[in-house]
Amino acid sequence: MSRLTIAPGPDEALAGVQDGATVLIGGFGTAGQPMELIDALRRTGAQHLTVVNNNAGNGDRGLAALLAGGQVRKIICSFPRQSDSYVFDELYRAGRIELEVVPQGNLAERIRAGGAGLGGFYTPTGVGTLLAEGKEVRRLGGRDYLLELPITADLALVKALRSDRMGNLVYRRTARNFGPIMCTAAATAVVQISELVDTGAIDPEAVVTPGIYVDRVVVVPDADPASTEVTRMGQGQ
Amino acid sequence: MSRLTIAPGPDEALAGVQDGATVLIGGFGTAGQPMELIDALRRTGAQHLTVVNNNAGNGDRGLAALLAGGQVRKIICSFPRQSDSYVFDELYRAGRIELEVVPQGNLAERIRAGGAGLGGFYTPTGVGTLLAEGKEVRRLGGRDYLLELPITADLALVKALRSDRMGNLVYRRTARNFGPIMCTAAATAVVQISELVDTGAIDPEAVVTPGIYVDRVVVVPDADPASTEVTRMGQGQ
Amino acid sequence: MSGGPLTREQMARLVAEDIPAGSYVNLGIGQPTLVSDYLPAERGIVLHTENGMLGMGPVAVGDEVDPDLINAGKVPVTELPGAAYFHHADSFAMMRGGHLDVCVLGAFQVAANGDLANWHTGAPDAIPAVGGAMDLATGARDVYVMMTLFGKDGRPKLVPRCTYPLTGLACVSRVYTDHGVFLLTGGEVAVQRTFGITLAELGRRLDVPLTAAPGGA
Amino acid sequence: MSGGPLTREQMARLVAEDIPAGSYVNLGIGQPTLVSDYLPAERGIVLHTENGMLGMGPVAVGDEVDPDLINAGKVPVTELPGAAYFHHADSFAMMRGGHLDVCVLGAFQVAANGDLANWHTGAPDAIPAVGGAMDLATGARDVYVMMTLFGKDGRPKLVPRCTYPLTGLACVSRVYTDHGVFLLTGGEVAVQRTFGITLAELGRRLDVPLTAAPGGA
Repeated sequence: MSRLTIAPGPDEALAGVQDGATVLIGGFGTAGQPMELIDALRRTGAQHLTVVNNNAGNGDRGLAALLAGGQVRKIICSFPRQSDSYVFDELYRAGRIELEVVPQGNLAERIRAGGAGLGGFYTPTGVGTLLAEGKEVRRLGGRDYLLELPITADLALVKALRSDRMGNLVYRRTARNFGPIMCTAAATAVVQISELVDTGAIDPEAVVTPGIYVDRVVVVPDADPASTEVTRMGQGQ
Repeated sequence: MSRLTIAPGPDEALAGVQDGATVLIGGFGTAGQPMELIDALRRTGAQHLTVVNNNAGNGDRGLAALLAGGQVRKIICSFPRQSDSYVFDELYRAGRIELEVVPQGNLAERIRAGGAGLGGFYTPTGVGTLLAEGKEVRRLGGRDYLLELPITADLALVKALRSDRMGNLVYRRTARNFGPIMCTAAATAVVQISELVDTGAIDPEAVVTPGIYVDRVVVVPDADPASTEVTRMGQGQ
Repeated sequence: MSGGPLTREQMARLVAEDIPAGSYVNLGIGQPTLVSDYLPAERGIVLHTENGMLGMGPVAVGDEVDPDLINAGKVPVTELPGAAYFHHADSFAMMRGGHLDVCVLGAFQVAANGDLANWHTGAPDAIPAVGGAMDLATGARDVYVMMTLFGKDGRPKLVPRCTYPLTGLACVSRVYTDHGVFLLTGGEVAVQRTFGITLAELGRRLDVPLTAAPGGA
Repeated sequence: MSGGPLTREQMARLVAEDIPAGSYVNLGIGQPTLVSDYLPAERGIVLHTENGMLGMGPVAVGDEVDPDLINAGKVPVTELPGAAYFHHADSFAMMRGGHLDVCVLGAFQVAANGDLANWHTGAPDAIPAVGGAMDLATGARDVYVMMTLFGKDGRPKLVPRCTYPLTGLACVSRVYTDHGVFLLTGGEVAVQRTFGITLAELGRRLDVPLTAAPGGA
């Protein structure tokens, strides 16, 4: 890991993204979604991306806009279908995007395994279901498990609350979600933060992501109000 | 998990320990070592225990005293041999205790896997060494890995700094070490704390062990000075 | 036996009453989240949401709404004293590791042996989307299902074998429905209570052998 | 070429100079921890200790001693601004996942192909104790070894094949010794510098084919 780069803006933070990259994108719904970084990824024009996210985009903005631009070849997620996932739905039905559906806990554990240097792990989740197709089943200690393989990536795009100048991060409430594990599993982790603080200003006991996992941060002071709009009725996982 | 029990003393906290139990004991050296709980475990008189700890006891107190009393059948650890591990050394050379040596990171990951409900995992650590003997080797993604199996236990003895009345824990500095993962991997997790605080007094962003993993706490206000004695010259891992 | 089939609020109340005090509980998404309305604070039940939180409080209203504090259904919620936040891998480790006492899920079908189908209709053009359903079904110690006993087409949803794609194998222990509560053990289905229907009538309408639970039905 | 073999302090300084600025580094236990004395703050090198900390400072003295703040060798240390604490599984995930740039270890033997033996003498009555040695050898991106080139019995410790039990396979990239610095690449051993000994003499005393590193020796 190189020393932390503090990028002047989202576009500079995404310098060097290559066609064909695998990109982990944090967030669960809009909480923790690095909207400005996703927009910057779109502006790079990078093609043939593989995106890992819990969902497959909502409405017309953010990940949905990236998909709409035809930049994503494949998406790995747990819950693509939502009330307003029409951009993805249309691409999928037209056969223009590849989909790998992974149970949410297996998805999280695969990302953790990628960051932790493991070759794979045996999980009970999914045994005997459609999502076990093509996977090795193994009986260990009297119970059946599936072999799941790690996910690593070229890039992670994550949103956190605050970083110090060494890249130590804290998050806010359930916006933490996939951020910490995604930072560990990418060759380059780019984090948009609300606030940059001096080194020493974050309690070492409360650091959630140590700076070793963070390559670039960019301050995005106040999110566009529309990007923090939340669904009041809920729309699935 | 049942609701938290706040035990009046270490002996009450260890009520119900059975012969043959597997016990995870936190601590790395004396940091995070739950000395008073280990002493209480000794006083239960439970026999044929399997103990999981990073080391195999130092000097005459704590884990060493438990070993000296002949209560431990087997120890799973990463670094039994230390300058003052004479109690263990003698038992081992006399063939009176079984030893399973596990690289420290594999030990930690096996405990985490136990708490996380995984059936096993593939690790690169130890491939091609004496400690790979008897273990499955598997090539995944062009690299060799060993299959390691989870460790779960009947009991965990852990030391933390502070608990609220729901069992949410914070630790202190490097005394955190094995505590958080051990709490997750035991049917009953017993934690000695310096301080019990009201629920709501610990920042939800800074909780290290959520109360769901903690069954009993006991306040041990000030450690016996001798138990916090530290080695100034170091003595191996 | 009550006068008629239960409303979903009545079902939620019934589920809530059966959750042991002090339990750690996940209420999935949608209908089962109604259960939280019937869990008084003094029972010390702690709610988990798989997007990284224990100690979830009621749905947020008005100024309480915080886009960074949502449940698994993406509905804004609140935080109770003693809450804790954690990342997704830790949250699902908690679930998979058997640390949640109870989860309550909706279902398309439940089989007599406890198999659960609640993620996929099996329609060939459906876009598969599983979320945390399989993790919950596999991980929680007790899986309660809350559903109507019959579909809109009148066909029973408690069945000898699921025809929809499975979510988890032999994982459901209790089924709360508008017409009755069913206890599932080792392939046997015991009727604990009925609502607006007799045990005999249930026996005729379900294709599953039923017994009366001790002290029940 | 210097005047004579290096002291261990001189070796430590040499290692320190070769660690790139901004690196995350683990110094193992014992002798390699001397390297920290030669890492000035302005180089921005962050020390990891596998018992759960990044941002480790110098050894604690006097009132700084805190029994809850120790390094992997169980020596009391200090905390620098920007430090972070984490549990053992996270600490070794960091190591195993290849996030540490460099670790510096002692050794009994290093083989020409980078195999490392530093945990076990192979003596039949020795009690095996591995600690974090295998994890470090396997996990760090670059493994530097710091050792005397010859044992007390005069036998070389840089060898064609390790005779002691291995810690890790083909993991060492640089060997810092009192008599020279060796770069290991694909089975080749290049001598970067020598101290108080000629390359020819080294060639006679070691049972390993040596080349002179470009610009070195």
